[in-house]
Amino acid sequence: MPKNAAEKIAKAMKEISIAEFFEKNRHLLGFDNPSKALLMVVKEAVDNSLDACEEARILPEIIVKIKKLEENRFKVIVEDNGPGIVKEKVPEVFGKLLFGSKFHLGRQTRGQQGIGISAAVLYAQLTTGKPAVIISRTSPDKPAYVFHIKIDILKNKPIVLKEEKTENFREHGVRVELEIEGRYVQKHHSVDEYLKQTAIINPHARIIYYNPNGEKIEFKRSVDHLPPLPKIIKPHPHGVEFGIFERMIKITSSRTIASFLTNDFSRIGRDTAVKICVKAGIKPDKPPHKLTHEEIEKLYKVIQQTKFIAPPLDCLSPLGEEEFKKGIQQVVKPEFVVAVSRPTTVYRGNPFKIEACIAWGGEIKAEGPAKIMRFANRVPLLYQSGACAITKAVQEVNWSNYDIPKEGNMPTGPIVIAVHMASVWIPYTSESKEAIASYPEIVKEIKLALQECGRKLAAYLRKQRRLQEREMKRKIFERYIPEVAASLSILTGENKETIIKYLELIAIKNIMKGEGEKHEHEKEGSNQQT
Amino acid sequence: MPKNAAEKIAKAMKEISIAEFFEKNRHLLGFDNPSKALLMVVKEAVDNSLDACEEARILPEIIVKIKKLEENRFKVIVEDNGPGIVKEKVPEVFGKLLFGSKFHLGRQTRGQQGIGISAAVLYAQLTTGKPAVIISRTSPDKPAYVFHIKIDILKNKPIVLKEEKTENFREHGVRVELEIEGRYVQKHHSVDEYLKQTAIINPHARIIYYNPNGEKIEFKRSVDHLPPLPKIIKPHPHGVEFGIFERMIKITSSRTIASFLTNDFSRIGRDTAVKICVKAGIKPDKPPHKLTHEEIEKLYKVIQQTKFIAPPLDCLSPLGEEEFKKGIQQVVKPEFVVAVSRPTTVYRGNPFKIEACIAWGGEIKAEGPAKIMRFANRVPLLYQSGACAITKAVQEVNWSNYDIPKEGNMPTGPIVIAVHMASVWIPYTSESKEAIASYPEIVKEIKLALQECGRKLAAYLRKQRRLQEREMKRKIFERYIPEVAASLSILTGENKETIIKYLELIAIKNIMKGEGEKHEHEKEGSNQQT
Amino acid sequence: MNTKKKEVISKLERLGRKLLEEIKRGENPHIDIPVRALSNVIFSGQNLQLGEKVAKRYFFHLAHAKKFMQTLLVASFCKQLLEEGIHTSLRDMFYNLKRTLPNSKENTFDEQRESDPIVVDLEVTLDVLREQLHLSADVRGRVVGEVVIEDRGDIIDWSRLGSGGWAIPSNVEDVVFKEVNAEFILVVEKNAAFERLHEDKFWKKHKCILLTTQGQAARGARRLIQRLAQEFNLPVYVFTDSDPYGWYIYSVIKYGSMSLAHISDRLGTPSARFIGLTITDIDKFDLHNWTIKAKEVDIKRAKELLNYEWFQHKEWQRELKLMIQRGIKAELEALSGRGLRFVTETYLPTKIENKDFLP
Amino acid sequence: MNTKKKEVISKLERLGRKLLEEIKRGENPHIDIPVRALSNVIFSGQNLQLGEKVAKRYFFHLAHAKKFMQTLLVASFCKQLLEEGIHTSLRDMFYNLKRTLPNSKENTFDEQRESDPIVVDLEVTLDVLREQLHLSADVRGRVVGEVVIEDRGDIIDWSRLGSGGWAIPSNVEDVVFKEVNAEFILVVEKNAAFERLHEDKFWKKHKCILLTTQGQAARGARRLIQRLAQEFNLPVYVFTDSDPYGWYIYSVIKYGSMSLAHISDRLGTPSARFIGLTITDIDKFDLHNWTIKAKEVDIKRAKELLNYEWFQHKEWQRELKLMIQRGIKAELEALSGRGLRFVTETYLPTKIENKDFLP
Repeated sequence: MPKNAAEKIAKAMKEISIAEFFEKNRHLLGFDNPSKALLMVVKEAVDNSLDACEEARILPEIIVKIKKLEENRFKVIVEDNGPGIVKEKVPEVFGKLLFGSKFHLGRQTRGQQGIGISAAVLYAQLTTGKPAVIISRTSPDKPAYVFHIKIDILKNKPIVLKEEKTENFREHGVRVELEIEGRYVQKHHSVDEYLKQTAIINPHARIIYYNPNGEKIEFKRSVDHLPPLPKIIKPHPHGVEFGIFERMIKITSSRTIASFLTNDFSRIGRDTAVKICVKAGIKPDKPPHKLTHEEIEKLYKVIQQTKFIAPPLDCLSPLGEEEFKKGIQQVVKPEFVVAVSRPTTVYRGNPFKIEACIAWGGEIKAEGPAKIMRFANRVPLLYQSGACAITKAVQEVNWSNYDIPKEGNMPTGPIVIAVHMASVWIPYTSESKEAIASYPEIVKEIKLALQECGRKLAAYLRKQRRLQEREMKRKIFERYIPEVAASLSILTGENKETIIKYLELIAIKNIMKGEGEKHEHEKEGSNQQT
Repeated sequence: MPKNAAEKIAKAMKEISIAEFFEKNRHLLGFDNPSKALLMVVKEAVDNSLDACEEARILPEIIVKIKKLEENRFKVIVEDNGPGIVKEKVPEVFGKLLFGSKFHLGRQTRGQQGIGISAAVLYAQLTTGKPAVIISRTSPDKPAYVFHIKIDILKNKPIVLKEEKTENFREHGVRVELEIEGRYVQKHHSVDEYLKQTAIINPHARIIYYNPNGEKIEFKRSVDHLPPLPKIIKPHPHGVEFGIFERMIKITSSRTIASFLTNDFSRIGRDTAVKICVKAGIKPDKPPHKLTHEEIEKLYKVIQQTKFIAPPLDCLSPLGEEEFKKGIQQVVKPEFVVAVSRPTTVYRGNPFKIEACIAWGGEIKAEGPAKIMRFANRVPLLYQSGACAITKAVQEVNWSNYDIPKEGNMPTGPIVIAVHMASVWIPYTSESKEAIASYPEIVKEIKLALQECGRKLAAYLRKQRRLQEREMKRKIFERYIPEVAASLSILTGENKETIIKYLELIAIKNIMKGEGEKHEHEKEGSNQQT
Repeated sequence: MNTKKKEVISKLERLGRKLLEEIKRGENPHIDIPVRALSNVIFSGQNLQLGEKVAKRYFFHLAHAKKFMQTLLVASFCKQLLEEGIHTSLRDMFYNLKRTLPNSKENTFDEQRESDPIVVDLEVTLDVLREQLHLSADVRGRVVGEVVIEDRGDIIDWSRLGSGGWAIPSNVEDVVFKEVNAEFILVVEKNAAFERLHEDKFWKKHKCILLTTQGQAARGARRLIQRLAQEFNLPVYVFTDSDPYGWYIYSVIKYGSMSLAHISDRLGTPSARFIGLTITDIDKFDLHNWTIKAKEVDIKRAKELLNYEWFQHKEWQRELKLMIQRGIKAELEALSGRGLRFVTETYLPTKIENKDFLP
Repeated sequence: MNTKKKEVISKLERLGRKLLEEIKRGENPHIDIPVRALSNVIFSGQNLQLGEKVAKRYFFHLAHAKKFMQTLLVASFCKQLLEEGIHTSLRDMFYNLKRTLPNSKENTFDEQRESDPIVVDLEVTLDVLREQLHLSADVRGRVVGEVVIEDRGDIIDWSRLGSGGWAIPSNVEDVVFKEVNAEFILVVEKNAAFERLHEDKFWKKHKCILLTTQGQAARGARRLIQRLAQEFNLPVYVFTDSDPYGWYIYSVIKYGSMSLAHISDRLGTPSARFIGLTITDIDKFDLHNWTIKAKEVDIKRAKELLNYEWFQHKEWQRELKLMIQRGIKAELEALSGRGLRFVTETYLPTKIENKDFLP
C-alpha cells in the first residue's frame, strides 16, 4: 500500500451540486431523448399552470405554442391566466432545482418535487445555451416583469441575466419561453396526445394549442366549475416511518410529548395521546427533545399497534364520476360510457382515491387491444405503461367475465379504459413520473373500480345483445317457416299455405315472449355411428 | 381570483434538502423493498471497499457478515483491508449525500455518484433509527477511530454521535456496521448471488461471507495481481454538451481561449486549437471569460465539425480475457469457456470497452434459458434485466448461427453468458444502477463480442460433434455387419462368417477416412405408392 | 325387411299429423327424440339398449329451430324415397337436400355431418332402421366359406369367388341362405389377416365362415353375422388387434354400440366370443418383440372401457388393467413376427382347441 | 404372371452375388437404384416411365448404411417367400423383419413406413412387380357386369353376385376371362355412385362393366382395367369428382403414377377417357347450387397438375384454369342435387351419346 493513500483520496473529496448531479443523470427526470424532452418541457410548464390556477381559484386557460426553429430545435411557449409569481421568487422557481411550494404540502398537487420546471430550464441551457424567458404578473395593479434566467450549475443557484418591466402582458399569469433541442412526433408519446389527455382529465380547463405545423387545436371546457381546493393535512400516525418520526420529535415546537402527538398528527386526540404515552412507559408531559432513542422506539411501536380512524380525505381532488364521463365524452366520442369513483382509502398512511372510466363503441376504433389512459393527480402518464400499476390491474382483471375478449393479457375491442389515481403522495417508479408503482393496495383498488365499470358495461352490452337476438329470432323463423310447411305438407297432404299461416301466428306470439324462458333442453349424444 | 394569491403561494416556497428528497424517493436509489434493501446495503459497502483497495493498490480481502436480529431486522457488517478513510472525512462520506471523491473523476470506478453508502446510512436511520458505526484506520502507525454517525436530513449534514479511538482493529481498512429492516432471500436477487458474481468479475479479490444462517462461504482469489489503476482523463471534445462547454469556459483558469482548448480537453493540440479559433472567427489569445454567448456557440459548432483522434483508453480497467475466464471457471465450473475483449471504443466522447465470456457444459444446468450475468465496471447488475442493453443484445444475436437453440428470444441449454461493460460513464437507466441504457453503439459492441464468443463456442461444439460422429459410425457398422452378412448369405449361399470378416476389413478402412468425403448422394422420391 | 314399406310410410305420416295438430292448436310443435347420450344407454346383460329419456325438439326455440326444420326435411325426403322405391346414400341425400334458403346466405345444410345425425334421430324416433328409410350405410367387409346364398335373384357360392370373396352389401335383409356348411364363424378385424387365412385355406381346413370387417364393423356385416349366428346356431369368434379399439370392435359386434343402442337387437350377436389378441397372448405366444408402446389416447380409452358395464367380466378387467399397467398394445400382424404362417398353423388352432376365449 | 418365379429368384441371387464380389474386392458395396423423383420421371406420351438416373446406395456411408442393411433384409425375406411359395402383406413383412439389433436399442425397422419404400426400391432395381415378390398390395375396388371369369379354379359370374359385386383382389394376373359381354368399362371413383348405378342396373341397360376404385385405384384394380381394355379392346370411361384429386386418379389409371412409373406399362391404360365431372359440367348441367369452395391445398394441387406434361391438352388446361379461377370444386354426389336418378338417366347417357369426353 502506497504511503498516504487515504490522504490522497481524501483530497479529491468534495460536495456535488444537485444541479450537477441531475445534469449528468437527466434521464432520471425524463429527458432521455429529443422527442421525449420536448414533451417533458411542455408537460412541466402546463402542470405548473394548472396547479397555480387551482390554488388561486381561477378557471384555467392555457395557451401552448411550439415553433420549429430548425430541424431538432424548437421554441416552446406556455402561457396561463394564473395568479402569477411574485417578482422576488421568479429566479429561484425557474433557476434552482429542489425549490418549490409543494414538496412539504400534505395535499394532492400535480408537481411535487420542485424539480420539474427548473429541470426544463437546465435542459434548455444544456442543449442550446439559451436562457429561459419568463413573464409574470400578479395583478392588473402591478407591472409585469420579464426575466432572462440561467442556472449556475455548480452552485444550483439562478443567474438573472436581465430583469425589466413590461406593460405588454395580460392582467395576471405567467408566460414561459424556452429554446430547446427536441423532436416533434405525432404518435403515441406526443405533445398532441398529452394535451388531449390533459383536456380529458381537466374538463374545467380550456387549452389552446398551436402545433409546430402551425395548426390551432382547441380543447373546450366541458365542466365550468373548478374542482374543490384540496385541504392540507397533517400526517397520519400510520403514515410515517421511524426515521421521520424521530426527526419530527427533534424539531417539534410542542412542549410535551402528548401535545406533540396531538398537534403534529391528524387523528390523535388528547386522550389517545396520553394513553399511548402511558402504554409506552413515558410521562405524557415529558418534553419531546428529552426522549431517549429507546423511548422513541417504544413510543413508535405502541403507535403502530394502536388503531386510528382513517386520515381525513378532503386533501384530495378527485375528478368525480360525472366529470370523468364528460371529459371522455367530449374528446373520445363513444357510444356508451361509464365511470366509477372508489371510496378514498389509505396507502402507507397516505389517502388515495381511484377513479375509472370505460368508454365503448362510437368513434373508438374496434381493432387491436383496448386503449389505456393513465392519470395521476390529473396528469396523463404516457411512458412506461408496462411498469405501471394501472396496466397491471387492467391485465389482471378477468375481462371475459364482462364479455370483453382478451388478446394475450389485454382486453380488446372498441374500448378506452381510463384510470385516475388521486393522492397526496403518488409512488412513482421514477422522478420522471411516468408509472405508478404496483403496491398491492393500489392495484386492488384499481381492479375494484375496473370490475365495477366492467359490470355496468357488460349489462349494457347484454341489453344490446338481447335486442339483436330478438331481431335474429324473427328473421330465422321467417326463413324456416316455408321449409317446415313444405315438408309437413308432404308428410300430411295439408296445403302448404295453410300451414304457413298457422305457423306465422305462433311465431309472433313466440318472438315477443321473454328471452329468459327455458324449454327443456335437448341432450344428444355426440357419438357418430359405429 | 382571491387577493394576493401569488403572495400566499410565495410564502410556502422553500428549498428542499437532497437528503429529504431521496428519503421520499428512496426507490430511485434501489431501496424499493426489504429484500432489495438488504442487497443494496451490502452492495454499496462492498463496491466502496473494492474501489478503495484498487486505488491504494492493495489486493482486496473483504469480510461480509449478515446477522439476523429479528424477523425482518438485520445487522450488516462489511470490513475491508483497504487504505481507510482519514478521520476528518469519515462523517461526510457516510453522513452527507452527494459527497465523494469519484464524481468528477474522468475514470472508471464502481461507485460514482457519491450517493451509495450515505443512502444506505439514510435507509438504516429511517427504518431502525440506529446510527451507522464506522471504524477506520489509515495506517498501523495511527490509531483506529470509531464513529457513530447519523444524517441531519433537513440540512443534508452528518451528525457525529460518538467519536473515539480504538486499538482493536486491523492495520488499515474500514469496517461499516448498519442495522436495517430487510428480508433475506436466497434466490435470484440475493446477496449470495451478488457476492458470487462479484467474485467472478473481481478474480483478484478474496471474499469471505457469513450468511444469516451462520454459514461461511469463501470465494478464493483466482488471479493474484491487481488490475492496473485506470488513468484520470480530461474530457474528449466530442464528449461535452453545449451547456457544459459554456460552463467550462466560465470557470477555466486558462488565460487564452487557445490554451483553454489545449489544457482542458484531451486530444486538442496547440495547432488544432488555433485553427479552431480562427475558423470560429475568434482571436486565439482572447481571454475565455470575454467570449460572448454567440462566440461560444460558434466555437462549439466548429469543434463538433472537427475530427479528433479517439480519447485515450487507459482510463478504463477492463478485466482481460484470461482473467474473465478464470473468474468464471472458478465459480461456474464449466466444460468449456471462451472470452472476448473488444477494442475500446467511444460513446458520446466517453471511452468504453465490452468484454464477454460464454461458458458451456460442466456443472451448468442444461434446462431452460441460458443464465445471463451482467456487469458494469466490475459490479454485477441483478435487477431490471429486461431493461438492459446486455439483455437486448443477447436477444438480438442470432444464436442458431452457432447451433445454440432459442426459446422465445433467449438462447437455451447449459450456457452462462457473462458481459462486462467498462466505462468512465456508464449510462444507467436509473440511479439504482441496475440496467445499462440501450444506446445503439453499446448494443452493437456487445453483439460483436457475443458473436465472436459464439463462433468460438460453435467451433468447439462442432469438433465435439465430429468425434461423436466417428464413434457413432463405428458402432453402427458394428451393429449392421452381421445383419448384412446374414442376408447376403441367404442370397448367395456364401458362409455368413466369411462375409463378416470381409466386411470388417472394409469397415476399419472406412471409419478412419476423413468425414468430409462425399459419396454421390442418393436422391429418392418421397412419393408413396399411388 | 321386418317391417313393411307401408308401415314405415305410415309412421312418417303419423309424425306429420301429430305436428300439424299441435300447430293448429297454436302450440309450439315438437318432436320427441329418445336421448342417445351415454346416460340413457342401458346394458341389458345381452346388449345395449336405449332407456326412457326423451328430448323434446321444438320449432320455436332458437337453439332447436334449425334442427327441427332439418328433421322435417329429412323425414319428407325419406317418404318420397319410399314412395318412389329408390335407395340412396347419406351423402347423396345431403346433396339432394342442400339448398340456400330464399333471401339469405343460409343453407338448409352446410355439411354432411349435420344431416347424418338427423337420420339417426329419425331412426330412434320412429323405431325403424335407416335401411328401411332406403338410406344405405357404409359398405365394408368381405366373406368366404362353404355357404350358398341368394341375393337379388342371384345364386352366389362364397367358396367359389376366387381370392376376392363376397363383398358384403349395406342391406342384407333380403339375403336368403341356401346352404350353410360351417361349424363356426371367424370374424377378423383386418384385411391382411383375412388374406393370410384365405390363402392358407383356413376356412376349408377348419370348416368355418371367414369374415373380415375391415376395421369397425359396418351395419351390413354386423347384421350378416347376427343372422348367420342365430339362424344356424353357429358360434362366433372375433379376432382383433390387442388394443382398446380392437376390443371395442368386438364389443360392438357382440352387444351393439352406444350410438346405435336403439337397434342393438337387430345388429348385435350376444353369443360372440373373443378369440384374441389379448395382452395375455403376448406372454403365452412370446410376442414381446413386436408390441407397440400404447399412446396416451389408448390408455385413456382403456380406462373408459374399464368402467363400461359390458366390460365388467373379471377376464376383461384383467386384460384392460394389464394393458394400462404395461402400457403396450399389439396388432394382429405381430403374430407374423413368429413366422408368416404362425397365425394359421399355431395361434388360432391352439386357441380354438383349448377354448381359450374371453366372454 | 409374366416373369416366372424362378426368374425372380435368380434376379435376387444376381444382386447378392454382385455385392459379394465387391466385398471380396475390398470395395464399399453398393446397390444401383433407379431414381424415382419427379426429375427422373418421363412422360412418353403413352404413360409415365422412369428415366436413366440411378442413385447408388452404399453400405459404408453413414447416411445410407441403415437403408442398405434394410434393403438386404427385404431382399432375402422375399427370396424365402418365393422359395416357400407363400404370399404376405407389407405389414406382415414389417412385423416379420422387425427386430432389435443385438447389444443396442436400435430396431431393424421402427415403422412400416420404413419398410414400404424399400419394397419399391427392390421393384425398380430388379424390374419386378411386388406381386412377383409375393407381397400383396392394398385391396380395394368392386366390379359388376356381364363377365364370367375363372380365379383360383372357381368360376365367377360378375352379373350374379347380388348387390355386393366382386371384390377385386390384389393379384389379378392369374384371372382368366371366360366370357366378356360389354361395350365399354365405366370406372367410378366412389362407392356411393357405384351403388346408385348398380341399383339402377346401369350396366345391364348400357351393356358395360361397372367398376369402382373406391378412391385412388389400387394396383389390382388398375391391372384389371388394363387387362380388360387391352384384351377385349374396350373403351374405358373414368368418372370422378370434379377436383384435382379426382382428376389425378383418372391420370393414374390412364398413364400410371410417378412413384410407380417403373411399372406403368403393366398398370396404365392409355386409351382411357375422362367422362366427368368437369368444371364445365357445372355450367352444362346447372350444378352451381352444390359446388364446394376449393381449399388452398386444392388450388395448389391444381397448379401442380397444370405443369405436368400429361395434363398439357388444351381441354385439361382449360378445366384446371377454370377451377383455379372460380375457386370451386364438385363431388359426384353433387349430381343428386338435380335428383337422385339424374346421374343414371340424364348425365351419363348424355355424355356418352355426345362423346363428351376429355383426353
